[in-house]
Amino acid sequence: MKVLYFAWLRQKIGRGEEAVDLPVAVRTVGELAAWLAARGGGYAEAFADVKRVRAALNQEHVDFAAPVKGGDEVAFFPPVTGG
Amino acid sequence: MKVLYFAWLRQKIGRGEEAVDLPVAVRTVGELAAWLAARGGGYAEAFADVKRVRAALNQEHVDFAAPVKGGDEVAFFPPVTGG
Amino acid sequence: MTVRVQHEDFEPGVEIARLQREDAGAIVSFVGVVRGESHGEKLVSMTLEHFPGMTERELERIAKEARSCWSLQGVSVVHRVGNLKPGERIVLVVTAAAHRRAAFEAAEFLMDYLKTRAPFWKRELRASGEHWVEARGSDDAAAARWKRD
Amino acid sequence: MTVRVQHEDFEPGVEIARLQREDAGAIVSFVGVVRGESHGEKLVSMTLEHFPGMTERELERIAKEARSCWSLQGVSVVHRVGNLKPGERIVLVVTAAAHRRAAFEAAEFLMDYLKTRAPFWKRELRASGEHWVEARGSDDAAAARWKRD
Repeated sequence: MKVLYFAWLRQKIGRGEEAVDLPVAVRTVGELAAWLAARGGGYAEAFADVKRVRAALNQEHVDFAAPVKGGDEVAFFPPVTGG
Repeated sequence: MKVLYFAWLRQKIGRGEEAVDLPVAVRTVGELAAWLAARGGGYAEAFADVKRVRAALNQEHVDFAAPVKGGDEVAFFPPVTGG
Repeated sequence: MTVRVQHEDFEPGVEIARLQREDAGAIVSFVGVVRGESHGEKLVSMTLEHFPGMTERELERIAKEARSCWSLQGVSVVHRVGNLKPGERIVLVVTAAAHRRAAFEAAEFLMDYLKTRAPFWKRELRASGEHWVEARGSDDAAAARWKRD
Repeated sequence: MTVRVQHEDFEPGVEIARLQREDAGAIVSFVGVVRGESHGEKLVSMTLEHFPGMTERELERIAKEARSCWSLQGVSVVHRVGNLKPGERIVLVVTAAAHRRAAFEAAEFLMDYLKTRAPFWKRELRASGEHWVEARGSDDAAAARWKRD
């Protein structure tokens, strides 16, 4: 699975994207966030306040209950501020 | 006093403006309209349905109850259709 | 604040750029275009008559009213008169404000008031002949919704 | 329907003229401009990051939604990314419709949705350093008012 980070999540984690081998225990976007946060360091910082994090699954906005599977593209980012 | 006509009032009356010696009996815009209508012909046609006629006194919208005096400029026209 | 009545065409991009400033984050414009059809007939052309002098004063009054109701950094109103063909620009309103809601509301207010208070009259030339355009009740209703009680 | 994400500037007049047609009597545009101040500090510059691919898809979804809610003859959305200075144009929305109310409402809807759904993020460089812009609750509220129950 491909995981993308934008804005200050990207800065804290120190990269914009990475390939992740999805563990069987991770079935939702929220579980993926928790699993990434458990890596500590910048990941823990990025996901420290999960209320400030939004997600997209295959380029569509989803909430953290959305199911994920291998081959999906998941993006994490702050609330958008364009316009 | 100067009286102006616009749009189809101007066409029916056959002129865009004229100087009028205000009779003492005419004290309001409405009385001026009635007095002009009494001339018959195009004037009678122009003021036949007074609900379709609007007025401006010295370039400000007014209703037919507005008082007029010598030296005023009164304009008669249909509801506006710009924009 | 700019108010102009003119025969010649105007450039929306130029008028928008005039109001572009660092303290105006939002610029809204409205461009009115002569439509090609009226009352189910093809429109040949449209002639706009106005009341010189009162028109400019009335447009200024309306623009001042918008500035008193919303916090605006700029307002421009340009209205053409004379003979216009389908597809031609006829009227332009531009509003600039710090935030978008004020700019949108003020532009809509200006158009609603312009349509019910500015002394312009349209005469259409259609296949069936010349017709003065009748005022629409929907325009009065649109203007009335801005009235405070 | 046009949706573009680009580094270079755009010309509002050109984009408006693209939607000018005989059957679209009303063209509304919104231009967003980088303001010179933020949080009481002078803004040096602003950098816009986005999610390539998803941005375009999201803008297209929002534009389609506008077309399903209002009868529109045309919709254009242009959004810049990269580094921008105060006073520079950042976003453009243009809507064309037969009547002005639809054009105004659709343009405001597009801006409200763009601000809450399109994946753009602003980073400001101010005297005190770099700051990511925080999303505003007022933008969520603005978008929510279009929701049908």
